[in-house]
Amino acid sequence: MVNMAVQIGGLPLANPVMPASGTFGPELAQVFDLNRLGALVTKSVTPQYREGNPLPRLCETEAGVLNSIGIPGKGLDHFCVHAMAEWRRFAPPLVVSLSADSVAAFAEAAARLAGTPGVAAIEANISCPNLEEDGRAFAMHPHSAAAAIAAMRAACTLPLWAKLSPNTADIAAVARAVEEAGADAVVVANTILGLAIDIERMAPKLGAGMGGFSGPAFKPIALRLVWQCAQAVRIPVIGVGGIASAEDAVEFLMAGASAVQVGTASFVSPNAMLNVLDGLQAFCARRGFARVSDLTGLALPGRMRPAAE
Amino acid sequence: MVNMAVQIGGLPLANPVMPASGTFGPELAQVFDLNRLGALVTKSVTPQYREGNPLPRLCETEAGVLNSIGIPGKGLDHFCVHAMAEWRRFAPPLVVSLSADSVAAFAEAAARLAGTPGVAAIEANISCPNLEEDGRAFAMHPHSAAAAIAAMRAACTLPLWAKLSPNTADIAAVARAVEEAGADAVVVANTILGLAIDIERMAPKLGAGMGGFSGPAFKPIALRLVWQCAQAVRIPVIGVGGIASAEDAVEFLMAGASAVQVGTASFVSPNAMLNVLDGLQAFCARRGFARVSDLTGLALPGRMRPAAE
Amino acid sequence: MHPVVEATARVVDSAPVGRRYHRLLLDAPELSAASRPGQFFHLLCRDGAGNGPYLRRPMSIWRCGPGRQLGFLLHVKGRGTAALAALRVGERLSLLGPLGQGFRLEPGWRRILIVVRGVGLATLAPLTEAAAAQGIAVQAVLSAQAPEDLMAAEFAGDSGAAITSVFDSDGSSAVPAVEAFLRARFEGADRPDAVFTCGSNRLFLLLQRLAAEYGIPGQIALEQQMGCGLGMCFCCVRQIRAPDGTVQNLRVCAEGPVFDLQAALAW
Amino acid sequence: MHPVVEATARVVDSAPVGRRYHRLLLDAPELSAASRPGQFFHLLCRDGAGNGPYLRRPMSIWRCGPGRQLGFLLHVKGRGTAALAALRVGERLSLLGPLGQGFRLEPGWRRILIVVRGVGLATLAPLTEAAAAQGIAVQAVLSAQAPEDLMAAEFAGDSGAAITSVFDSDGSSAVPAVEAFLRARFEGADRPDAVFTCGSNRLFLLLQRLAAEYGIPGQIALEQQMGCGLGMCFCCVRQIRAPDGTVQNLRVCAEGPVFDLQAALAW
Ligand SMILES: Cc1cc2nc3c(=O)[nH]c(=O)nc-3n(C[C@H](O)[C@H](O)[C@H](O)COP(=O)(O)OP(=O)(O)OC[C@H]3O[C@@H](n4cnc5c(N)ncnc54)[C@H](O)[C@@H]3O)c2cc1C
Ligand SMILES: Cc1cc2nc3c(=O)[nH]c(=O)nc-3n(C[C@H](O)[C@H](O)[C@H](O)COP(=O)(O)OP(=O)(O)OC[C@H]3O[C@@H](n4cnc5c(N)ncnc54)[C@H](O)[C@@H]3O)c2cc1C
Ligand SMILES: Cc1cc2nc3c(=O)[nH]c(=O)nc-3n(C[C@H](O)[C@H](O)[C@H](O)COP(=O)(O)O)c2cc1C
Ligand SMILES: Cc1cc2nc3c(=O)[nH]c(=O)nc-3n(C[C@H](O)[C@H](O)[C@H](O)COP(=O)(O)O)c2cc1C
Ligand code: FES
Ligand code: FES
Repeated sequence: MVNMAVQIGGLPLANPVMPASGTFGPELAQVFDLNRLGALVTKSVTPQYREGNPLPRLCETEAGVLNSIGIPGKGLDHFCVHAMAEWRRFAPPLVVSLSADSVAAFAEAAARLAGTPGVAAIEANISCPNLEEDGRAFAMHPHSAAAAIAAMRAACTLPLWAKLSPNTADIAAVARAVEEAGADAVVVANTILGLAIDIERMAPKLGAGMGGFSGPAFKPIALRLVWQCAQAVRIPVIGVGGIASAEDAVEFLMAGASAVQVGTASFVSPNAMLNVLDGLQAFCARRGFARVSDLTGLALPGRMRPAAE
Repeated sequence: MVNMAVQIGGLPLANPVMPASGTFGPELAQVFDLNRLGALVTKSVTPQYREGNPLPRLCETEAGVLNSIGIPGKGLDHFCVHAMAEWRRFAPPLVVSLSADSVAAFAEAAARLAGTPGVAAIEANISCPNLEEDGRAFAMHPHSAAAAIAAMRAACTLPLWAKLSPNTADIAAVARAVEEAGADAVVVANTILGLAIDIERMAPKLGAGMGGFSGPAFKPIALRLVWQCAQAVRIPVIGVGGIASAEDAVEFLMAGASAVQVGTASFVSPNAMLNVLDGLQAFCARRGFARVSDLTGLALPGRMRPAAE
Repeated sequence: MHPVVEATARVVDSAPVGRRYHRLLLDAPELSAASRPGQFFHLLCRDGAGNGPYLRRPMSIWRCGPGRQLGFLLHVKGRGTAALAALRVGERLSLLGPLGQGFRLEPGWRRILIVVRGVGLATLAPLTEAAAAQGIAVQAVLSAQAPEDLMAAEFAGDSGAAITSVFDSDGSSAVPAVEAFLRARFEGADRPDAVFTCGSNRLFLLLQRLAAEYGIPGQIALEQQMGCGLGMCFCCVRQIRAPDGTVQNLRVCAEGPVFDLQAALAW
Repeated sequence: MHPVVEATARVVDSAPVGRRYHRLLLDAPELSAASRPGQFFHLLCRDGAGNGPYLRRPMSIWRCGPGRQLGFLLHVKGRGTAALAALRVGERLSLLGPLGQGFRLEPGWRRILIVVRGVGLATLAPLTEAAAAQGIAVQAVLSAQAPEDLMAAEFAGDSGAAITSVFDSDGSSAVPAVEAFLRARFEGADRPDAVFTCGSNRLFLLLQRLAAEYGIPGQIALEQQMGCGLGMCFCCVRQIRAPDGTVQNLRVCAEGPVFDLQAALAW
């Protein structure tokens, strides 16, 4: 029997497979038993109501998609009262993805979530625009990323995961900055900016113009980002980007991730997470690994990364 | 009849289709008549002999490849004497891709190329490591990119194209910097850093570890970079990244490019450039565009970009 | 056990219908039995050569029921539907469903009226049979470009629905003509207990206006581009009027595709 | 007009050979006539379901010549070769070639000796026929795990080559045994004018050593992972000794795949 448990910054998970924010909801319980997952991750919650972006909000590319959904939602109050009631029906730890447009708003919302029973951890989606820095994403620069994380760290004691963005020159520097600011883990990575044009209409395919690129086509980039971060920080790295199979997940673990998230692949195959989980276990069994956590970092230069905690 | 001619910073091309550096050589004349191309672009030439990187140097991904060839070559002297003799057999303007590891080396090599008959333009591959900045690529930051271009500009009067890198936080800023430094065009973009892991060997698939990611999977990112640069500068943008069909090329032109380069697609279909060229002409004819240059920028916000020159 | 299933099924019939449509029948007895009129499946569109787009495509259930093959009727529009139409008998298709909220037939209704155009008839076809099974009489207005495009048999199956055909080619499908026809029905002895529509913005607006005027409840099936098909991605929203008059974005895949006729907005 | 062609060809035969190999024959008369032993084609590996890896795969010409079908003999190793082996008669395959430098047969040679193991025999098979056509006698040592793996017919075709088989199963393929056999040939009346090899590092090193000792010229066909197959990407290099003793990286696709036996380095 393979031991599938992992620890992410003090939070024990039954296994390392979880959904990526914004590509998952309780609706998936119509397809399989969500209690099989290592954790549940909500779509990003914002302090206030948001309408979302103009349509089309999604378009497909070669082996991937572009999205510009715009984080529609009813706001934090509604989330803490109504959505949480639904989420509490499930057993795995609930990770609430949080997005805000200022450092203070991040801190205030983190405090509120910390006071809400059933929240196991916060995933700070710092890839969103920072109104105090001209709309540049927090995660674009080490200082703004660290500011957001430090404020949340001061406001709550929940495990705090920082979700990083590929749209930066030096993701290792950002990872180090959020580690120092008190993040318990980094989630690597959010979507990378992309574009598709409808040549008949002569306009971008997405209503909002550019969008976030994800899916299998994005995998080599996300894997590289994980590899860079795993060599830069000591906190666990959670790998996300293009994972559609157990083999993909093994690549991320060997590149230094301690757990993985599956996003876009669930749109094509809603059972993708289960297949990843079963396949991971089979891989470990075949290759004689007693614990899935033994895979973490195996392909790093000098196998520098110890198994997560 | 569609007028296929374009102007790139004063250099007239019979059509906007050319190869991407490092994916092309006179060997392709075994497959089709290279005189049909708008320009020829050499693999990057370096001042000195280079051995190249350890093998494997190439691996495939979902709809793309990773490469870490390492710019092997016999150096500039050999290039100017022997390789040029072969290149002069062809009619299209010859663009020499130049790579160097210091500002001074770039300038010196540019002067040497300017004195070599048959060189129509220099494409400065500033995505390579800058030894004076700790190995960070010149194109990663506006100041180092501008320094290299300014030095080349001072050293020669040849048309000078700056090839930008996706591995930067703000490509528009880099594009503006090289425009100010005297570049006649920007080539957008070089490969983006990626990684693939062989899970059986538990090591990166490429001998060098990380590599440059290219091919159809990379297209949405390259197209977004072109779109951002076209809105940032007035010099022409040459689009490159994942172009495999005429429709892809039309997307790049509508995103603001004045010409396109085809790289990885030629490995799968050596006739890819001809197919792009014929298909571009057919698209213009079907949609009633008299000149291919009329497509440039059609999908930009407010159709802000005039047709190239 | 789980109400939505990701499965593969064998194609048992794949053939063109009329000038523009294509029929696909699948051997999927359990999914067919579990399906309700108005629901849809999310289909992975790979042709026999493995070519097709990355995302699934939503397709209304056209034929379903215990002991029946599961059927779809599609209009070839782009890459996805072209790949579906290229499937051959014996090949396999991955499908996810049944999904969404279907049509509601209330006990006590004796008569319904359906107005459809284009491929909307695929969506409403199974309702005719469900109504017939509950003893509800169905009257339908089928609008098409020309008689060759009608597909009345594809619509009504064995339901015995009374069909009135209107065409662009002879002007009978013009809004005033259809309006006159509908008013006569709504004012007559055979006034329907509910109306249903799908497939045409023009006919939807007409039906919405008249149904409001005559106080007849109605339902409409809407379409929207989809990602997950399950309610997770929020890319398939449409503006829907709430009872309090405010407008909100609802997901066609989860709250729909069937909405209250008066709540829907024109598109 | 252009020596290298990107074309598609119909599969006319696709069948397993022995325990591990697969045979593909294509209807490509012009390409077949233009091909020379030792050259290769770069194949797009898509199975009938359109699945396969992004890049092409290099494959030696196993059968070629005017009026003959173009043939490949492949060992299923990974995704690419699996897709090729899944092709059925009537399906089409995209191929690029003929590529690379083939074997050289010098006028005046009367006898050559070939040492092969594994799928290397596909590469050397057409040389037996080319030699026979020039009146050059061929002697060959075929090394295999066991008699079932031999494929002597696949190797020699109608060439009349004299074959000596050696096996791991009975120890006859051990290096000392093969060395004794070769020394006997090199010292005897039937001393070959040239030697050729492909497919085994161990046999290559043996042949290189003995050929140098006896002063017999030789050629070897090398393999290396490829991108473009045309000489443009420099991913397929191997270290090759230059006449002045220095070692340089040459492209297997362009300067090779056939190299001078003494210039090649072990891998
Ligand atoms: C609930 C529902 C039921 C449907 N039932 C049927 C049916 O029974 N028969 C039928 O022929 N068609 C039906 N459609 C429409 C069908 O889904 C589209 O025609 C199809 O997705 C087009 O895909 P394509 O790749 O061929 O076209 P493309 O135009 O290449 O598609 C591009 C993108 O736009 C989306 N798209 C394009 N048109 C539509 C549309 N009308 N609705 C939703 N998304 C669209 C595609 O899904 C894809 O994401 C239904 C749509 C919905 C939402
Ligand atoms: C000039 C030449 C001629 C060849 N002739 C034959 C032949 O006649 N019959 C035959 O069975 N095989 C031959 N090979 C080897 C054949 O190309 C590989 O077995 C094949 O590419 C493996 O692809 P795959 O996807 O099945 O395996 P994978 O292992 O999945 O391939 C992964 C990558 O490694 C490369 N690769 C793996 N093994 C080799 C290899 N031995 N040589 C080159 N690249 C490799 C693949 O091309 C691919 O890029 C030849 C190779 C070369 C270079
Ligand atoms: C439709 C869609 C919506 C997303 N919404 C969010 C979000 O709300 N918050 C967030 O942090 N990431 C969001 N993401 C990014 C994913 O969580 C994930 O980081 C990214 O898609 C890469 O993983 P994948 O390739 O497995 O999808 C979204 C992605 C998609 C495709
Ligand atoms: C094998 C390979 C070698 C390359 N070598 C160079 C090079 O020497 N100089 C350079 O500027 N770009 C080089 N590139 C990058 C290409 O020119 C191009 O910018 C990139 O591949 C994106 O285009 P594509 O997706 O069409 O290949 C190379 C790319 C590949 C795949
Ligand atoms: S398609 Fe994803 S929410 Fe409707
Ligand atoms: S395969 Fe590209 S140079 Fe040999």
